[in-house]
Amino acid sequence: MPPIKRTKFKLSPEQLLEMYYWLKHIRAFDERLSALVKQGRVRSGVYTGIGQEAIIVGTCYGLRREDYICPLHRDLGAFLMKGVSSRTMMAQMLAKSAGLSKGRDSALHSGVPELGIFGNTSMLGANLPVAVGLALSYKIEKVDHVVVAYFGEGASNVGDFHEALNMAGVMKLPVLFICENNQYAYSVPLEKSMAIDDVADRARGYGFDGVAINGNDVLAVYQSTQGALARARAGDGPTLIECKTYRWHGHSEHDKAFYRTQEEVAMWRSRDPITTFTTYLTGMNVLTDEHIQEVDARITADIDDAIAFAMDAPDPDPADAVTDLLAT
Amino acid sequence: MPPIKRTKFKLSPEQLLEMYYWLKHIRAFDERLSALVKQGRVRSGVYTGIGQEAIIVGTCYGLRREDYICPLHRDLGAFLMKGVSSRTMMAQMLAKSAGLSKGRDSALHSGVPELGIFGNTSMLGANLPVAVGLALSYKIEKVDHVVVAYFGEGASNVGDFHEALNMAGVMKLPVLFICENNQYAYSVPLEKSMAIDDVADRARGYGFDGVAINGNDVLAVYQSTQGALARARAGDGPTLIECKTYRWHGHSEHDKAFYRTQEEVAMWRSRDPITTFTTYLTGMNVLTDEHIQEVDARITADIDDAIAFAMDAPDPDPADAVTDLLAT
Amino acid sequence: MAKELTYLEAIREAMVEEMRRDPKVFVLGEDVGPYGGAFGVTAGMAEEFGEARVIDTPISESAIVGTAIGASLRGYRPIAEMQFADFISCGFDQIVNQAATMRYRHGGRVSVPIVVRAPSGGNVGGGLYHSQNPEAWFIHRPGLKVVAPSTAWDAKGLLKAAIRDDDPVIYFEHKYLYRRAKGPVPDGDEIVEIGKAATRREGTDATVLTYGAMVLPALDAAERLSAEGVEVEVIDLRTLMPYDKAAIFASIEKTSRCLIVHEDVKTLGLGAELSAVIVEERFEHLDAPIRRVTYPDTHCPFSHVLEAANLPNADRITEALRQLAAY
Amino acid sequence: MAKELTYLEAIREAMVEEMRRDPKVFVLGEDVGPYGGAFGVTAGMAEEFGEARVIDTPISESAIVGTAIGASLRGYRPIAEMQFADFISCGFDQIVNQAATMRYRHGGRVSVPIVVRAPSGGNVGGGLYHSQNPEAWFIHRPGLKVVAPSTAWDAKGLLKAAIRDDDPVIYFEHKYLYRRAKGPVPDGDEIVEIGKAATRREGTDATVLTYGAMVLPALDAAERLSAEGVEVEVIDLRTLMPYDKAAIFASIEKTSRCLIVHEDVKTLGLGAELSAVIVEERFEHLDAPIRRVTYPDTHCPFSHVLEAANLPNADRITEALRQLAAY
Ligand SMILES: Cc1ncc(C[n+]2csc(CCOP(=O)(O)OP(=O)(O)O)c2C)c(N)n1
Ligand SMILES: Cc1ncc(C[n+]2csc(CCOP(=O)(O)OP(=O)(O)O)c2C)c(N)n1
Ligand SMILES: [Mg+2]
Ligand SMILES: [Mg+2]
Repeated sequence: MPPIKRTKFKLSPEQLLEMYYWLKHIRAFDERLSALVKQGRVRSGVYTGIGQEAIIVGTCYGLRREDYICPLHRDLGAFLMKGVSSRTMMAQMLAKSAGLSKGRDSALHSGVPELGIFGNTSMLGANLPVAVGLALSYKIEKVDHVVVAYFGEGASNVGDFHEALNMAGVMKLPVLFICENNQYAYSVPLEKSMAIDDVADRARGYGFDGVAINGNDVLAVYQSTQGALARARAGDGPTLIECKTYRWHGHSEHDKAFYRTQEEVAMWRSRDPITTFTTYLTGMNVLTDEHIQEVDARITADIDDAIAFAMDAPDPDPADAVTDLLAT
Repeated sequence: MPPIKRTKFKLSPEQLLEMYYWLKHIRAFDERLSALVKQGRVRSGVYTGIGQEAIIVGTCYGLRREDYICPLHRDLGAFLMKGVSSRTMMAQMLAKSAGLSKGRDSALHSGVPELGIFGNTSMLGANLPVAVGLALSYKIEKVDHVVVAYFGEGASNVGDFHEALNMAGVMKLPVLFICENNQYAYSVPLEKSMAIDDVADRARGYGFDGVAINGNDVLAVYQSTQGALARARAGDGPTLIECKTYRWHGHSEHDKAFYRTQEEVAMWRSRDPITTFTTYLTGMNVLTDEHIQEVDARITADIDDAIAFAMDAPDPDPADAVTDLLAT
Repeated sequence: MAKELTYLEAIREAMVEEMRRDPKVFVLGEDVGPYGGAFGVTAGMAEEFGEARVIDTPISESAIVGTAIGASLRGYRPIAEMQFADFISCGFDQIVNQAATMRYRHGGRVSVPIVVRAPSGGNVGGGLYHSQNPEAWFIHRPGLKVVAPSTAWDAKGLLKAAIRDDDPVIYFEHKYLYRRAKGPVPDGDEIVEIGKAATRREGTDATVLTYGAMVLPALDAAERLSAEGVEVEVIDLRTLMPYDKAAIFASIEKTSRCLIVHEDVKTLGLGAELSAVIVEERFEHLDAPIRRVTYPDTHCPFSHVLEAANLPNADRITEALRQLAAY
Repeated sequence: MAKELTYLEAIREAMVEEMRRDPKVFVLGEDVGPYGGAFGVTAGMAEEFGEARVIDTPISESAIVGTAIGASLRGYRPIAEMQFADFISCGFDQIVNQAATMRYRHGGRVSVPIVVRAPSGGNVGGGLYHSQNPEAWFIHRPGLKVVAPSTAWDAKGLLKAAIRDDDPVIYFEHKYLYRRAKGPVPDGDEIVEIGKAATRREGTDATVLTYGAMVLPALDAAERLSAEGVEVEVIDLRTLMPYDKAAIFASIEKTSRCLIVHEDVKTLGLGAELSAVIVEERFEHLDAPIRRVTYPDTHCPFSHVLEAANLPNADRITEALRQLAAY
């Protein structure tokens, strides 16, 4: 991977601390969810993004409200950063009527148009054609908002990926394709699902740039994203950014992930995006121990509140099992 | 395009003349079909490959019977070269019961397993996953037969293209993907359907080689194909060969193709693969005027016979409208 | 005020009028731009509205539908054309999982006001992949609306209604009717309401439920029966989902006899549902079994001889009606 | 000789036995290799047969099905696994257009002996995309066979039959039954013939036609009715296409009353066809309207409360049977 100039898009200490906050918040949210699963409080499959937070924070930080995101199953943090409250997200995960889908789904299959969030179906890759349509709407309106669409390296083998990226390329649309390459698609390692090392290489087939970067380095992700956003806003079309990373947990919380070696997991845990960033910020004297404690307390309080809220929230009204199918 | 060594795989004068024969035969077949359409004798859409013959001849020449081909809508010539008689093909085009599909279709939607021919559906790109499965069977059997699958540059934007090429790449299967890039998908020019110049560039995303060659040069096509076949037979996996060409007629015989300029058509007609090859063979003293006349006469007789046969052949038995749906 | 248009022209006129009225309406699909579409349905539209609103796409049915969905989330009303209805199977997932579930999974907060235009049907020598009638798949999937006009009037009015509808609508336009169905079309802003059938012929002795290209042979057959003293009511469903239960039941209550005719294959074609629902809710009114005249359970062959063997036609409908009346 | 297996184990045993017997049989799909599949159905198989015969694929449903088809053209009998039946919509075109039409368009000269295994059904907290029952789409499409076992015995026997069948078979295995349905399974080479229903309970007063996970609540309801003096015959269809017309008609002739129960949605679920065909051909035998207890026409919500509101169950079947008996 070529070195990324980490300072092209300047960040103030306050901004760096905000990014730090989000890394921690997202991690904590996923960890608490994971604990709830273990306690038998969540009935559904939960797909955490623990270990991959730098991608969400680096790509979402500084997005406009009007910039649309199209997250996938591990990207709960993107919903939070785009402005959905912890309460709402927790209610969604517990299938309460206060969730985004009124309890109709517990996964991230629901969105918030006013916040620029599209919630995909389960079908991997199926969010990408929709991202293209969203980006087309911006192009039609000649506004400089951008769509940021996520996909796993496994999903990059689905036909929809190809059709969508090609369409975006030929129409030169303002859309960023963010690959979260965490090395595995469920149990299947990268080398069993494609004969290349870098998903980024696929961009060339669609006529735009693809870059592979360290997805555990939040500043590298941020810098690449900002560059690509600037190009997209200027009418220069899409970029594919492949973020190399690793998911710490199993595919879902129920997956023991025996298909990975202890060594591999240990290696990647040693590259924890949060530890790295913490050390960096501390070394830069941007982050202090008090601040860390303050942030931790704030996050704990927020998530405690969200869990209490969601636990107490009423189940959906059975009548809503059949409503909202059609407008008329 | 890099120059292709045109002599790596040696061809005897007899072989060159055979290739010449096939170029002429395929052209003549399509032209006669086209005339039949104008006379109102063919009820269906006819998609000729006139102008693109060098691709079929260069790729099919020298294939084994066991090598499987997966042709598309313009590739009637590939059926002929693989051993289907002109009579059968003409009966197929006229929807007679003596055709491959017993009159159930007039297009190339039927195949001949014993000759290694797969007939696709109409769905563009849908032949490519099937080609992968055929190639997988050869790999399982550890035999060195190869599958040769065709697609237009337009079809390379379909999801199936992507899924199939990726699968072939990761499984390292003995399959050649032959792109007939004739610059248009129906009325849509290349630049409106993809943001790249060379479909060959897409191969890189699947971990194998892609080359773009002059598809109107039968020897260039042959040399590239032979190289790729040898690699595939040796277990080195797939190759994508993009053959740049042009279709002289409209998309179907009913299409006036006003979306192209007279200049463009004239330019490409001046690169007629048959004229070029004829001049070359004449200059090499391989081809004589008598031979040309002899070949023309032979082809005319063969196609006359095929047309007479197909015209006289009985229509399908109405009872066959519902048979052959299931084995049991 | 009405003028005469072909079914095909009526479709175009609906799109043109809606695009003039509402800047949020646009068209996308293969060859729909300067070429004007494989059948000429969008002819002239790229000239009037520009290629930014009449968009030629790559061959990518799934992305065509998905792109339409994405734009619709921002208030656009895209019309996605499948070159042939047969190719809708390549964009299937986006329709049945993405579009059909959007409102439900968003708790009613989000609409997908797209139209997928799908030229369907046989009797045009299309063979297996240019003749299909894939409406049943979409009728079966909750969250979609499905329409299938049989006249120029309805082709225009239903398309306008579909474009303005806030739900995803699959619009099946029958290729056989493109230039063969010609008739009056309202000027201006009249729509044909989604969900309302039309009684094409009144009768008291039996009801035919049908739609699309089968309306004409059904009417033919009804005329023949009339000569034999049997008055057949012919109902053109127009909307297949939600179908017009009230109109169907009212007719059954009057005639007590029902024949269903469609070009789609028999097994789990719409006729199955109509029959089942009538039996469920109007059993006591039935004096005879509900029968179906449909395509047999097979594919659509190219050869004229074979296709004619499979297609329902006035003779077969007449015969079935005679049996029904005599029951 | 019979032993006890779960439904899931029975599926695995069928595959293992067929793979031992016939080198042409292999399995492909996502995570089916060393991991043993999302549900553990293929656990241990990669060890026994090697990864060349239990193949982990990329996430590419269309290419998974297409690859199976291609290999089948050369005499292989591939079993393609969809991780969830819901994702079959992503491989839809290859099934309905490539596989289903192959024999027909080749004039009967070519077979596609593939099996597509699709874990379907709800009541497992799967939500909209892990609970679907997509069988109707394939029943509707000519050229396919569709089976849906309800017991371990049938799970094994039908899968063996499907693997040996020369036509493409879509095999719906119900996720709710994976570990909950446990029962005897024949040793060795016994198959369950495709196209044959099983009478799970004899009765004279009414017939229930059902399949899959609905067989158990139907039997429950029948027991309750028995206590009330009404004897209900419960027919487990097992094969959905071609469904066992003879068995269905024989039962209707005996009971004159019919209820259809399925987990799939109502509109154009298989029940529609069964009802229509009974009315068409056995109208005179019916003493009451055929009714359907099904999923309502909507999606499958995740919340337990909501899913329970939608799922057919023994209470609802009982209630419907009471009404039917009292009619
Ligand atoms: C079309 C489709 N096929 C299969 C699945 C089942 N599935 C869910 S997640 C997953 C693995 C995804 O891998 P990747 O895209 O790399 O994302 P990751 O989970 O690693 O973040 C699979 C196979 C699905 N959701 N959609
Ligand atoms: C999936 C699908 N979509 C649309 C079509 C309609 N169609 C038939 S041929 C064609 C153009 C094909 O272009 P290309 O792949 O470049 O092949 P060419 O005809 O130029 O040889 C189109 C759009 C189709 N057959 N299949
Ligand atoms: Mg991954
Ligand atoms: Mg082309």
